[in-house]
Amino acid sequence: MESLRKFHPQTLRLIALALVLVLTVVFFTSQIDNYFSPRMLNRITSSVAVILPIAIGQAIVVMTRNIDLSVGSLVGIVAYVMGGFIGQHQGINPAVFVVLCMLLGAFCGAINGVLVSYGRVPSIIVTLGTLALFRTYLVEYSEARTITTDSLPKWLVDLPSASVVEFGGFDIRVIVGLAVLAALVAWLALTRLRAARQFYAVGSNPDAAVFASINEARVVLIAFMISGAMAGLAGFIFLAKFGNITVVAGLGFELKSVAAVVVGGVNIFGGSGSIVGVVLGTVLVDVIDNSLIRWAVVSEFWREALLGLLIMLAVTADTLMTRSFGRLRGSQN
Amino acid sequence: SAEGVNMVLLPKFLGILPFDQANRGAEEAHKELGNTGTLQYIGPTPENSVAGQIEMLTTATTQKQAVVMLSNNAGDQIAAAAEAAQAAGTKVVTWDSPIPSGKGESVFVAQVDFGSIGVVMSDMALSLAGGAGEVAVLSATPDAANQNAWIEAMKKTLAEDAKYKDVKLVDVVYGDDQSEKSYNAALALVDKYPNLKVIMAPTTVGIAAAAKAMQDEKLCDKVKVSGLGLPAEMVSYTLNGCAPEFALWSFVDLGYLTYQVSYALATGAIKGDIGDKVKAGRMGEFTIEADPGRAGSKRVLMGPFTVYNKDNVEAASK
Amino acid sequence: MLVRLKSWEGLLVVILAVTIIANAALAPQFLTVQNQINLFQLSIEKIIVATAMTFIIINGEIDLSVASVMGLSACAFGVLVSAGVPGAVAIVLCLLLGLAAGGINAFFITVMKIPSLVVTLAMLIAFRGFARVLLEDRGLGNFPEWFSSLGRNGLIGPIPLSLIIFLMLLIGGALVLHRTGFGRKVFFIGTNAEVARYSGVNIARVKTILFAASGIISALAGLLYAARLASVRGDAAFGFELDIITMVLLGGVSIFGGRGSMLGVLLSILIVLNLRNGMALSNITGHIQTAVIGTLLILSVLGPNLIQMWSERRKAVH
Amino acid sequence: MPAPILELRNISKSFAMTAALSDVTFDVVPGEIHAIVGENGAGKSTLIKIMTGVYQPDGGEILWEGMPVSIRHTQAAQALGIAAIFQEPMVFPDLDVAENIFISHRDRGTFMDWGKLYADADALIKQLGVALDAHRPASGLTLAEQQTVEIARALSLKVKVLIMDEPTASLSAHEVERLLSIARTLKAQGVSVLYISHRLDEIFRVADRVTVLRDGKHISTKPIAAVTHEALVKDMVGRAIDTFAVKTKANPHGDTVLSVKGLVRQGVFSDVSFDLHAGEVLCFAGLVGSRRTDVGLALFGVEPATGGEISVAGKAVRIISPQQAMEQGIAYVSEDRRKLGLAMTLPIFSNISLPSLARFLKAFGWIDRTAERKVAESYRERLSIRSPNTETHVGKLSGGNQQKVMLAKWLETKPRILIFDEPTRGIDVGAKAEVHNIMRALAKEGVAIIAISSDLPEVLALADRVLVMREGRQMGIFDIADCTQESVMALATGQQELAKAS
Ligand SMILES: Nc1ncnc2c1ncn2[C@@H]1O[C@H](COP(=O)(O)OP(=O)(O)OP(=O)(O)O)[C@@H](O)[C@H]1O
Ligand SMILES: Nc1ncnc2c1ncn2[C@@H]1O[C@H](COP(=O)(O)OP(=O)(O)OP(=O)(O)O)[C@@H](O)[C@H]1O
Ligand SMILES: [Mg+2]
Ligand SMILES: [Mg+2]
Repeated sequence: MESLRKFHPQTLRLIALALVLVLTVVFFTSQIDNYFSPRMLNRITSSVAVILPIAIGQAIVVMTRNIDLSVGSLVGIVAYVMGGFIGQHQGINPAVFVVLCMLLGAFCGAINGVLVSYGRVPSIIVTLGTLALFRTYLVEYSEARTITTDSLPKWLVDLPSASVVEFGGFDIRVIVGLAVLAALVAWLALTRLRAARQFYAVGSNPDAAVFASINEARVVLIAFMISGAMAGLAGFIFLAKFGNITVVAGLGFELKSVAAVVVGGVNIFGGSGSIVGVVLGTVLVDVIDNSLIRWAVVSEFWREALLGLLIMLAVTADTLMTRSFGRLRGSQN
Repeated sequence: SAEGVNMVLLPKFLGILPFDQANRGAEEAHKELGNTGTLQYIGPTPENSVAGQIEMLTTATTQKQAVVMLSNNAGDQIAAAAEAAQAAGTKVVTWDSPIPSGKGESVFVAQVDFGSIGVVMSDMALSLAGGAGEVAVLSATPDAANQNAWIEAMKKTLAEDAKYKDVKLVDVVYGDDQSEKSYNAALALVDKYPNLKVIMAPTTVGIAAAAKAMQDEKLCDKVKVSGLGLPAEMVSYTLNGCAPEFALWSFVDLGYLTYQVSYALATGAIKGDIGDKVKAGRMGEFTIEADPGRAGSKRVLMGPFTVYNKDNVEAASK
Repeated sequence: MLVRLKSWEGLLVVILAVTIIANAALAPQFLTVQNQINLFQLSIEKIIVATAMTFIIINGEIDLSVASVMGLSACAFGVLVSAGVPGAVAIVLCLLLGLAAGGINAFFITVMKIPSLVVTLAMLIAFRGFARVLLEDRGLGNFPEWFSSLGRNGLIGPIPLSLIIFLMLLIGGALVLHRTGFGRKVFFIGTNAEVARYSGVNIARVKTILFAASGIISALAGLLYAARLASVRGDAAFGFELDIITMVLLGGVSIFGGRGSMLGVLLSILIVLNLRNGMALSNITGHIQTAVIGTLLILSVLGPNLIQMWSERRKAVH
Repeated sequence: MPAPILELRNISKSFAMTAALSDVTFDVVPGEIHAIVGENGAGKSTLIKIMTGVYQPDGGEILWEGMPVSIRHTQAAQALGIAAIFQEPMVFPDLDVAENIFISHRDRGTFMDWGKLYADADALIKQLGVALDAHRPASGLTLAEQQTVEIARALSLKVKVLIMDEPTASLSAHEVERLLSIARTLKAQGVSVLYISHRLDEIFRVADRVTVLRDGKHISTKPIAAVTHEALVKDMVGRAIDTFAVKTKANPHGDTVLSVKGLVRQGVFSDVSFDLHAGEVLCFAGLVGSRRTDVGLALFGVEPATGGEISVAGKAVRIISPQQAMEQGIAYVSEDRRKLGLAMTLPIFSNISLPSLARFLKAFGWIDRTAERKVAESYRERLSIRSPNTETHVGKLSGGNQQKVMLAKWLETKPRILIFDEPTRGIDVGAKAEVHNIMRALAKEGVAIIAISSDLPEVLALADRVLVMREGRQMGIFDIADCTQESVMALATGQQELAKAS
């Protein structure tokens, strides 16, 4: 147990979370035929790909002691507007298109950010408002048209089945690669980039940030822009994956992303959390969800109840494990 | 006509194509009939659909609107508000989706016979499964009254006609009319039932998401998708064989007919009794009849539907 | 702070007055008694729960599960009554169910020390799931006549039971929050829980009481919802939590706890309801309505902030 | 004298109801230690917040190296070369000590060099003479340790003007020594140091010039050689006062009210044993981090002991929550008023009544607001808390006045045993005497008092007996008659052999 001492409390938390994830997978492997297979891995990874970027952006906002409830509407706007745009500009370079999607997202995120950091309006109020406003813009702008698959370039429609690498039945899809890349960049930035540490500082104690000459407003603004850009990336993946985009695209993603973030151990009151945790949290929620719909024992109508209970169970197990690790660690000095 | 009749078209929610098409049909009829009253197209947001519809029906009653044309999303929860509307002199005509108990409803303008949807879905399943095999249904929400009625009708057809004895309905799942949920649910069906041949989705969101899921996972050869879909959204899947066949009716016509019936009721041209005949402009004459699916309720049957396949889908998607 | 709070409420009074005057001028039906009753009735369950939510947010916590508890209690009532349980017994059982739901929340929050946002987010899913388990794809109605009539008809003159309950909770809540020791503790815990703990306040007890009360009140609201609509479905009260939280926040209650007043929440409720009603009477519905309320929410905080910043800058320049 | 590096001219600043500064003019020259003194609420902290861009002045101008500047935000101050250690230490609880020190530095490259970060932090901490692990998260730090972090942060910046707002308020003699010598070193390097403290002896030891503020007005700026202790106090309060509480003879001690035997908290402190009598003042002395606060927390049930016995008035009791402690008549005045002592956004009267709320309740839990306000008002007068009324929010009071509110809050519980953690932290000379008098008066009424203090002169002035702690262990209990600054320090720093020998 001597080794426990070496770990930071945050790391203990991650170990606990990873254990909970492993237990979940072990349980469902015993329940569902053919569960532990490359195919299932594919299913889960490509399902996670949509929500993961949003969860990462949400995590960064939450770290600064804010919340972004407008992400769902942002995904809708980006998927819809950019879907329409690429319909008109079929020849656009894919990389440029992804960047444009993220820029549109970042622009909308900047609206949130300016209101929060310079207008000094609490983020929950701002983003509750823009949640409605962005969606309204979309409804008015769309005039009830649908973006359809056949208006999109072929590379985009085929993207969800395209792989980066393949080995033994398992392949890493491009959209999964994009989401993982986003996670990797965010993880590196948050652990290696000096400026990024200020997200933690601001969330940990906003008053102290002022006294420590940290430009709190700018840090918060950037957090919201990142969240917007990530929602933009998710909007792109959403567009590629579902092809048919209506004004309801992305509805309800705000609570999903908050759930992934809090299960991933990001402190809802700001200041702490890690991208590894967010990835684990997102995967955990998605594994539970995707396993329940394949579990023959439960009827269709029990699924939601079990999903809620299992999330609660996972969070509780994680909390208890983290606490007892902490106690083991504490009793050694 | 001398006197204007104020009418309200109230869809499940605003912002998607089918309801907009219905509105176009209603506006066409509105102009054609030269109604000097107003035609309002109002509706709630998708996340507030139930409470919103009840609120809007109540407000329309307060406004003393002559008719509210309602595509009901609230089930019987709206019945009380509809009864209050009728009592205050505002007629409630449902279309697309009725009030299950029929309470407070003057008449339901049915797009097609609900029983016949069961037959058409069974037929499509039969042909796509190649005469025998497993079929699963991917529906919207468990609360969607019309979807539930159609699934019931399908189950009934499959059970009663020997023709379908080799077609097995293995599961009914819900995608809540959300793309990602429907997409995942479709893939889960494939994993859960290795011999699955057809996914039948009587919802436009579900069918498109299921087709895309099969296409992305390269399963289109094994599992076919069918159900009720919009040609514009389905055209590529029909052409590439992921969803070779699906059905739908014209929402423009539905809106047009609903307006015609409602106008006739509001102006007193008909009483709304069984046997009353409505002249519906370009669509010809319709008769109010008992609704076979809902005891004690009345309907006007529009019908029929179009089954779309690679021969006609492109033309319809324009 | 007190000055600011007063000015906040002053601002709300102004907004309310403008709303009411505009409504009365633009919509002739606005001032009718029936419309005024409807205005409350249509959102009565939300505003009832808003009184409990005010306590919880001032206490520095949040309860996202309220709408799911409302749905669960409404569905449980439907199932109990259709199983032949007498209505009065069913009501008591449903309230106990709400108490249990609140107790579960409280257990995880106070004993397991998991943040309330996390707990109630998971329970939002779970309680809604149980409602689903109870009703599956059915809708249930046929409640005892007295029950439905309580939900719809006036009890004292035209004033229905639910409105009376709301007023009682509002006044009782205001007195408890602002005049009793319990309310004082709620404020202290919300401002700085550690200070409260070091001052000998039993934080776990206060929180348990709050979440249990929130559970019971939500269950009660669910029953009133069932009575008003005389029918329930698995999606009853779905998504109400965001509307409830919006009303509380617009009332000047700080999401970080420790700040707010029942008067502010009442004003905010009146604003939201009147604004909704006025817009509906002017046929502004759906997303635009939500957007107007969203904008108002932002502007009501942004406006005073900008004025304050501007005057500070001016002071600094001189 | 060289040209001033920083000059303030006719600075005014008022808050909603109070004029915190009116027309203040003074300057700082390179390489001087410039002390600012004044009563609680005189405007010292407000002045430095203006210099660091936290507040914007309502009027007046600031000159930096002779040029008018406007310091719009804290980043602007840092860019000029002004850094401050603020009165209320504010750390980032989720970050560790090293990151806390360097978080806002702009000259450490784009990427984190974690190794260098910890090495640099360790070096700085060592320079301060404090034992503090740079890897520890700041959430577990004592107030003194937080203050250390703040000091390290300010020192690590390349500054031209360093402002210290009561940096020694929670330090013990040992650390104070280090800090003063650092101030002198900085001065030798040409840095100007602005030094605010209520401990006048420190000022006479390090300052070159001293500025007095009173009621937000500039009273005087003089070379230190030109002022005497008495004159300074007279400038501060506007009249001559007797600044030292006359050490009354120890009260006749009554029965043993609290008896502690072998108290342990696993891994924190061990083997603390003492008896406390009615009317007695027992002081806990020790260095920062010697776990005196933890003993207090254990007695108050916040962080319950894991072993040992506590008996109150002869009866063994188990205390695992503050409620239980309060039932036994124990009150604990925390050292950290911002985080643990007061609810800053709530009014004075409700802060005072909170722990004794039960006494203000009528039927149905109804609060007797008249009684509540009357009691608060009586404390406002008795402790001369500077505020327009008791409706004022605590956060708007100056540090010293907040301390008095916290005192009032616990006095109102009418305790049998009163534990004071750093009772006069940040209190001005006049008020300090007042607090000491109050404590002695309480003791006289038969209250048993434990005072945890890092201020040795205070310990010697107050105590009947002194308990010295070091690294979680009780080094001994001494009668005040046997105590000198030197002997206590020797024990606290671990030279006990030496102490015994002498
Ligand atoms: N944010 C604020 N809002 C309102 N009034 C304030 C605020 N900050 C300070 N004041 C008032 O300004 C005056 C000066 O306060 P300041 O904190 O500068 O005093 P100080 O000299 O530092 O006192 P102390 O020695 O107690 O720290 C006090 O009367 C205080 O109540
Ligand atoms: N080395 C340490 N590791 C972890 N926590 C510590 C350490 N030192 C102090 N603390 C925390 O700080 C709080 C009070 O500490 P402590 O009793 O050491 O202070 P003290 O002796 O009163 O000294 P001072 O208050 O002057 O710093 C406790 O809650 C304790 O957990
Ligand atoms: Mg000060
Ligand atoms: Mg201490």
